[in-house]
Amino acid sequence: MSEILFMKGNEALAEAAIRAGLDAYFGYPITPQSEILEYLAVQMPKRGGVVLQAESEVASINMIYGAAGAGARVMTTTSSPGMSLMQEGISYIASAQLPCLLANVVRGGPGLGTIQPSQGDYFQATKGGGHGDYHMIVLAPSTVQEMADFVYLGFDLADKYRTPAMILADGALGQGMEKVVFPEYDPAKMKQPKPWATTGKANDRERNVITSLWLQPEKMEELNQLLQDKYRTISEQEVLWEEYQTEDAEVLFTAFGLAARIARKTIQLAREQGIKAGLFRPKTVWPFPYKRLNELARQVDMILDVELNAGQMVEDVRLGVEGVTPVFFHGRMGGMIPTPEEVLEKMEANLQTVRSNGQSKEVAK
Amino acid sequence: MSEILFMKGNEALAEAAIRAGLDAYFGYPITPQSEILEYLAVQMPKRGGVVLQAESEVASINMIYGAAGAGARVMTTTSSPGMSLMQEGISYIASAQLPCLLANVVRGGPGLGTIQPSQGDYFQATKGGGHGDYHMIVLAPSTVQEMADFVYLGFDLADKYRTPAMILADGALGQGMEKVVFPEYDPAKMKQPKPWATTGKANDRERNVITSLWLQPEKMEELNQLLQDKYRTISEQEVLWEEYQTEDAEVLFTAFGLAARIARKTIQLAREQGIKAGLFRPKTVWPFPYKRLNELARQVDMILDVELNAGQMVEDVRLGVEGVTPVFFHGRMGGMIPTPEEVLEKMEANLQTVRSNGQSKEVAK
Amino acid sequence: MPKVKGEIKIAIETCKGCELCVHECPQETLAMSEELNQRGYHFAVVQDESCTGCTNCALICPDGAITVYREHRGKKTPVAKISDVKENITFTIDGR
Amino acid sequence: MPKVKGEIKIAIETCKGCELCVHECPQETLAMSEELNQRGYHFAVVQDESCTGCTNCALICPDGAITVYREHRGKKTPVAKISDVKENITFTIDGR
Amino acid sequence: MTEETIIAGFGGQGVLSMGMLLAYGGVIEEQEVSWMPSYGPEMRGGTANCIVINGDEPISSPIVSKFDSVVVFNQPSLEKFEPAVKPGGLLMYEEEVINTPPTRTDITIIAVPAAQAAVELKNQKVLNLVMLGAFLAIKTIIKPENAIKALYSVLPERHHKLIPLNEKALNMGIELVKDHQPV
Amino acid sequence: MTEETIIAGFGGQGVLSMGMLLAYGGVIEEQEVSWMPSYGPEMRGGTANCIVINGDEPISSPIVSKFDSVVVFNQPSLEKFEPAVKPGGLLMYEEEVINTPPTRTDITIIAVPAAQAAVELKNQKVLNLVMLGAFLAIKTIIKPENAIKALYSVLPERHHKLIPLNEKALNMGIELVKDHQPV
Amino acid sequence: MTDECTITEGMSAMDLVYDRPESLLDVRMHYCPGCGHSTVHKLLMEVVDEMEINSEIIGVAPVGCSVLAYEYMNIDMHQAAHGRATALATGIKRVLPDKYVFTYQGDGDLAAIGTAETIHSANRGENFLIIFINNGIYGMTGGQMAPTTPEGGKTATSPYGRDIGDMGAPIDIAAMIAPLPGTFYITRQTVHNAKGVRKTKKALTNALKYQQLNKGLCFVEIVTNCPSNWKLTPYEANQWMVDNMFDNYPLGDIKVPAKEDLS
Amino acid sequence: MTDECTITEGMSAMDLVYDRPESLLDVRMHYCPGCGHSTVHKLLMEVVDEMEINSEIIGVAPVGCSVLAYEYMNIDMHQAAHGRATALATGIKRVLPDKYVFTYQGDGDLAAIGTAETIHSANRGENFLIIFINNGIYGMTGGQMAPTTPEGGKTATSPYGRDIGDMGAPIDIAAMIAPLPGTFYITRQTVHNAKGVRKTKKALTNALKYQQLNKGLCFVEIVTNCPSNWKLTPYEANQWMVDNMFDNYPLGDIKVPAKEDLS
Ligand SMILES: Cc1ncc(C[n+]2csc(CCOP(=O)(O)OP(=O)(O)O)c2C)c(N)n1
Ligand SMILES: Cc1ncc(C[n+]2csc(CCOP(=O)(O)OP(=O)(O)O)c2C)c(N)n1
Ligand code: SF4
Ligand code: SF4
Ligand code: SF4
Ligand code: SF4
Ligand code: SF4
Ligand code: SF4
Ligand SMILES: [Mg+2]
Ligand SMILES: [Mg+2]
Repeated sequence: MSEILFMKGNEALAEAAIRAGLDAYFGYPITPQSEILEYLAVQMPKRGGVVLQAESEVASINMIYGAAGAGARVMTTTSSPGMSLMQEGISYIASAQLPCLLANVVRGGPGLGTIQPSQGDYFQATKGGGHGDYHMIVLAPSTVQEMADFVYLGFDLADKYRTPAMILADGALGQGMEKVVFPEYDPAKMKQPKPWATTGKANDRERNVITSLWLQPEKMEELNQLLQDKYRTISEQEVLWEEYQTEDAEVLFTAFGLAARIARKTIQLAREQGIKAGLFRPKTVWPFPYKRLNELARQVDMILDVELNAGQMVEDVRLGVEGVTPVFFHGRMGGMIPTPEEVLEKMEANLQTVRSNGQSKEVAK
Repeated sequence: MSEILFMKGNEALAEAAIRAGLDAYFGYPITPQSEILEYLAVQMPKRGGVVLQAESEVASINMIYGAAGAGARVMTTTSSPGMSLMQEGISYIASAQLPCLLANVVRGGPGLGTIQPSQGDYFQATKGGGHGDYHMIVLAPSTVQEMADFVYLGFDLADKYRTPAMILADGALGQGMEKVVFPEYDPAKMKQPKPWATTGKANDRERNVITSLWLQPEKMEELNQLLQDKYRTISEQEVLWEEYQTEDAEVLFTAFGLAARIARKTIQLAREQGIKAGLFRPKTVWPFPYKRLNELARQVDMILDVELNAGQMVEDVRLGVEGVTPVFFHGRMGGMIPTPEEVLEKMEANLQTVRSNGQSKEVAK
Repeated sequence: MPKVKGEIKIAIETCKGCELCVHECPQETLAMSEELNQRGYHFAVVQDESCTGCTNCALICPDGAITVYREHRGKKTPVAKISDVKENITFTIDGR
Repeated sequence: MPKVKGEIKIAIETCKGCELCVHECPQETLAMSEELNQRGYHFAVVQDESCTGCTNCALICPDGAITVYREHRGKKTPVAKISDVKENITFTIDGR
Repeated sequence: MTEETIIAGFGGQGVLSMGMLLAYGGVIEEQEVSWMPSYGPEMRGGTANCIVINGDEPISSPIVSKFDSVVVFNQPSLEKFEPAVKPGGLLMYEEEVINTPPTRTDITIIAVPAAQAAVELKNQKVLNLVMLGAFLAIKTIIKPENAIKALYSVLPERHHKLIPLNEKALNMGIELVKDHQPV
Repeated sequence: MTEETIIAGFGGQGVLSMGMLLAYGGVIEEQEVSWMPSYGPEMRGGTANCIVINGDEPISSPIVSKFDSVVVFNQPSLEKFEPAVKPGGLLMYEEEVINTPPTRTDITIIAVPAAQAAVELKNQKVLNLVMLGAFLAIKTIIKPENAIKALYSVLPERHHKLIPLNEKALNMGIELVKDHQPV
Repeated sequence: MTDECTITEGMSAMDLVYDRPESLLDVRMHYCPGCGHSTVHKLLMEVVDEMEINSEIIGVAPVGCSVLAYEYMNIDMHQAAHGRATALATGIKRVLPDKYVFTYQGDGDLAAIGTAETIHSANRGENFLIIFINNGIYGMTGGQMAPTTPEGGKTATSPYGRDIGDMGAPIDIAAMIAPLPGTFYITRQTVHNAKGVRKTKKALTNALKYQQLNKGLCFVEIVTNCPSNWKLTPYEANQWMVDNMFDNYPLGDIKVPAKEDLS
Repeated sequence: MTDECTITEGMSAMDLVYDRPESLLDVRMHYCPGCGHSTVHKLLMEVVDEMEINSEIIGVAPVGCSVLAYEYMNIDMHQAAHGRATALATGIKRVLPDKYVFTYQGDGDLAAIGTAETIHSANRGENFLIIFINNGIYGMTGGQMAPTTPEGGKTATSPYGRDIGDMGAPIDIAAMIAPLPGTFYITRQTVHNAKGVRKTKKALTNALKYQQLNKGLCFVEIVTNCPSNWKLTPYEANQWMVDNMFDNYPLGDIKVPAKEDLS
């Protein structure tokens, strides 16, 4: 088994990227994720890779666009305002179907906001902050270990589907330290054949063109159909989630990332008080695990969705639940973090309402 | 009554802005909306206003940010890729609570896409393409007349709530010509008092500071609460929609903008065939008219949502419908436009399914 | 120096009728057609045999519609202008 | 010229202990305290009466912690450096 | 009444402005109208078309796929839009540029030698007005004089001197189809 | 066992590294651990704190609001975090910088004259190690020697020569609280 | 080519002295008649053929009229976002340092929205070639003012003529980046006559050869026309260009490598 | 101020010759000890007080250490997005042409992410003042390389020293915009000693006076320090700056208006 290390999430992410065969990183500093660029600035020259501080996030994402097109395994990372600047580029990359890995270590917004952790960019990441119908595979780690694991996974999925993948983390996961173990990464996966890459038109093939432009709408629609088919496949095959104490749950928490850690603690507190609570944590927030959530929703008396925002994933939760059980929301914003105690209180109040309305599944049976 | 003019939607929008007392326009050319800048470049110097072609969309939106802060009535317009570049700036403007009017004359995406009309930026406009929890008031015109009317409305709402408002149009509405009448605009509304504006610290007041930065998360959360309260008020008071032949409708179309025009035609065709169809058209896509939709949903046997995208507003439709009636979707992408005939066909097929499943409201009663 | 004999071919469906070749030909060899090609353009035509094969028309033609031939005269050729082109072809960086 | 007498006040809670004033004082009037202020900084202190009121320390102090006074001597003052500051204050564009 | 017309050809042949006159004439006659262009990628020499709808009720969809009338100025447009004429509808085309004429039998087909007329008028630019004249002679959607009135609104002042020539072209168009019945 | 500790003070007082040693020592002892910093806006001179959780099961939330132990290095932190000590928990503070001592009676309160000790060691930078020693003497979350081991991992090679001094500071801290019972 | 195209009769003993380059694909380019974009495409492909590097070169197409450059050049190409061609090229060249890389950009693309990317690529001394097509206007979007539009120039967005006080002066990017140590070769050419075409071809050849030296950015600006948006015939447009553009953008080499740098 | 602050005894017949400017709010600035940002804030407020324009001036704060400038200056201020201060200033000045407008920007803000905005504001000759704080590093984010970092400079993102070949040379924005007709007054100063402080104050005064003339952009660059991220004491930092920054950024006027332009 590999060594147990103790690292910041940002560093774990960077180290995992190197171990996954990162060819090139382009990025621009921004708190709370500058450690990624800094770590790579130290390591990549030693370990044989390109690292370049771009003049802006707009430049970074377009360097990624170029390098990904040239067949390299590439990554950029940033935090909220920087990610907003990348939206045009991301739309291009998705449209041109290039694999790459992005990370957004989210901070409190909107605007310049604060540098404290937040989950305020869920919509941007999952619904498409850029223009047009596209999606990224969005992985939401909730431990430092996952900050590393999801790098491997993200690269693999990006290559498999020729699509950008994103790690949607937050400042606490980026700057907090936990134990982390780096599994071996299969070197074969590092250099997937990329026959479409613009590496110079070898004499034995037609020229490769990477473009996101199709002036005839018929062609553009064809591309869109292709993208939608791909997204459908991903939605069917790559959905990931975690359940915690759901077997007998009467109350379900839904939460991703850091919020899910808080929900876990809340569940422990709740169970100490005899309330059977459980957790449903999407690991892929796009594709969202609607189906399994719908099954669970039929089992529980209520759902309390917990986020570090004003209520974003809760829309996906509602879409999954389709009205079969009441869905409540508790969120903190702008870099504030809900405490397990306050979440518990909220849940108890909601449960009171539900039960006094006689909406409990038990009653309904 | 004012004169009847025959104009392109882009020009109608520009003319309406001037009549509404536009102080300054900053923008960058992009098809299919460059006529707005071009029209204003001709008119504004004559009619006493600032018009400036910026070096990019990033610059435009930040010029808007500055000028709005200085208390001017300002507007910028662009199309999809340009709007993606504006996301950071929009998040700042929303956070700093400044009024301004934006327009996105959407084209086929993602990426560079096509210059044909599309509704592929619905998510970006309504869920927040930028980072953090913010919203714009998003108005979706469906005629050239509304391209003008919603400018008045947009400015008024923006001022009333100190928030950016957006007109979400498409290339067809921008470049197509229809009749338009410009109602008188009340000059008093043009110069709302803006005691918060950075116009130079008059000696009788404290300095004005416009910022979106609150380093203490407690403060940032306060700002967010304030924003959320405002959004709640807007959601309660400013929701607008149109209904067409819904009184006796058994089948409901939901559609916005150009798609709603197509749905109208489809309804005429459907009624010719004896199918009682109706249309629910949100005029404000944010705030979305969930409540009224939910009522209508209880009345009809099915809903067919029609969009010029892969299915975006349909998520809001589903959120509104909460599972009480089946919701189907028909969309075309990348600049393609569904024909009334194809929509009708789709609807008939869906209706078949619903009725053969015995899900009709009639049956259910 | 006796006039060199040249000849050109014009791909008339490629021609967009810009007339730049007409202006650029030192021999006034070229003119525009009365007829239209399938795209609706008047195309360039050779009006006499004055062509020296200097390649000017071909160089200026934006759409690469012109091919140029020149009489073979053994060692005595090539004409200066054509050698320019050849020079370009074999151009190398000083000292390498 | 006889030495001008000056005096400064240091806002010790504003001082961040950067020591720049100490280095900038031509009279070596200043030193750093042994004690810490409430923010935990050693602050600048006047160690003798050598101050001429030249304002250097105040100008260099990033945090504006220093106020400078200078003995009133009627017409014979001001000292060059101080007049510099005054010059700045009344500076106008040539010709206006 | 609702009349759905598409006019299609190369960019530069004046198809967009022909449509605009038809629409603007409708405005003058207090009809409801919409005009919807569609551009190709080229600045010059590409294809262009516009859909014009004239009606007495608010126009539902400004974009439709079946037309009461199709007017085409080149072969590719003919091929593309012949199938889009509603049964019983009208297909009108400029005669000279069409190598393979239309074949449908359930519609009215009229070939207009408009290019030749334009040559007679020594101005290729008025080709579209000839076609418009011919079209309005067959489909009385608006009065031809209102198309001319529209010109006054559409053209900038400095071009008004060209209007008489345009009027002439329009009338020549009407003349060219005098053997056909209005539909 | 789960031990939730917060260490708080000014930036530059070494609160973050004290927390890191506590956490890293936990790693050495094969505990589950998390270390979560929180920064103020200032590069220097602002406030800083970190939450360290040591446990024998995976850490649920790395951010909590009630603590088994609170260690503070300045007055503002004392004021902020005194209420956050769980009943029966520990509040430890550096003695010299605190003007208004804590008042709760339901918790163990220990004042450590660590600054003075650091003066004795002629190095203000080891203040945090003195506090850590004192803390580990009272809360046996990790063995003090593992905190020293952690130093070897955390410090870059070139600073290893400083470790003996740090060890001395740690031991002085242990010594300073020898009259108190471990809790 | 499949067109029937012989106008004069075939002759014997004739040498082929000019033909369309092979790497220029045999399709109709969408450019307007007389547009300089086409000429430069052709030239560039001539150079690629002559240097025999068509399997070793990667081009970056911009957003602008030349957005479809990849439809015409038989080499690997990547279409960029508006203004970001040099960022793409940086990404490509950094991961494929042994390949030739060029961007092909208009003045709106390179000198307006792409200013930061242009300057920083130049400053970092990226080892690729920028081909800068300066036609003083936004061609593709229908003739709006570019940063390089001459003073007084009437465009769709400067309908009363470009007013220097309000809209700024025509900007000379080549001059701006010339002092940067990262730039290696900077030249300004034109393709409005045969002589210009010859010199431009030489410049492009130079620039690509220099790329092997890895000594920094090469920048070939080509002052050209936009007959359609200038609303002139191609020939008139070229005249207008001579009269109005060359003053602002004087032709010739701006920065050439010293002899000792050529190794 | 409420601090107890008298160190020497009070004396009679003393003139007040230096005091904190009134427009500098009486709060503790968050800057690190010895940071030049504070000095420039103080100076700027002195100028504003002396010109009596604190009710007529609008400042734009950047993203960088000086992001909170509005907490210290008792004037109307607008906080910008990273790099976009001059775009904001353009918006403000265009709608309030009679007010004084300035931006206050760091080198990351102005010379990296904001390059396009900087250059185009200069090129358009916007009538405002840019105060450019060049400390050769990204202060706020913890010491990453800036475009102005000297060769060999070790930063968090150039841990082996800035390599010109790979990362580009330190960029001189003042020199780059000086040739643009839109710029009116460009000067480079420092505040690391009393003389520099005096000259900088004069430069700021000049620049604001010039703004009344409406003749284009004024640009005052101040080469300064970042003791925290350079990991030096303030005094050492200033020494390092003299030794390492001034070669790259020579002090003095770069562009001054001709006499006849001053009316
Ligand atoms: C982000 C973005 N903004 C604007 C546009 C619209 N646009 C397309 S090309 C172009 C300018 C083209 O001008 P130039 O670069 O000079 O190229 P030319 O067409 O003249 O060759 C613009 C503004 C776009 N596609 N994307
Ligand atoms: C879009 C965006 N990218 C990055 C950042 C992070 N960031 C904040 S300040 C800064 C650089 C500050 O450096 P500089 O402008 O030199 O100012 P200094 O702190 O040195 O005064 C960066 C990169 C941000 N806030 N927004
Ligand atoms: S080759 Fe020279 S002479 Fe011959 S037609 Fe062309 S330009 Fe004229
Ligand atoms: S230059 Fe070429 S395209 Fe132009 S007219 Fe001559 S042959 Fe035709
Ligand atoms: S005023 Fe001059 S002499 Fe007096 S302490 Fe300050 S620097 Fe020294
Ligand atoms: S310069 Fe100011 S802050 Fe620095 S030590 Fe002197 S008084 Fe204190
Ligand atoms: S619009 Fe101008 S630049 Fe574009 S192809 Fe036509 S002539 Fe060339
Ligand atoms: S980090 Fe540097 S620039 Fe920022 S306040 Fe501290 S010393 Fe000044
Ligand atoms: Mg151009
Ligand atoms: Mg800096």
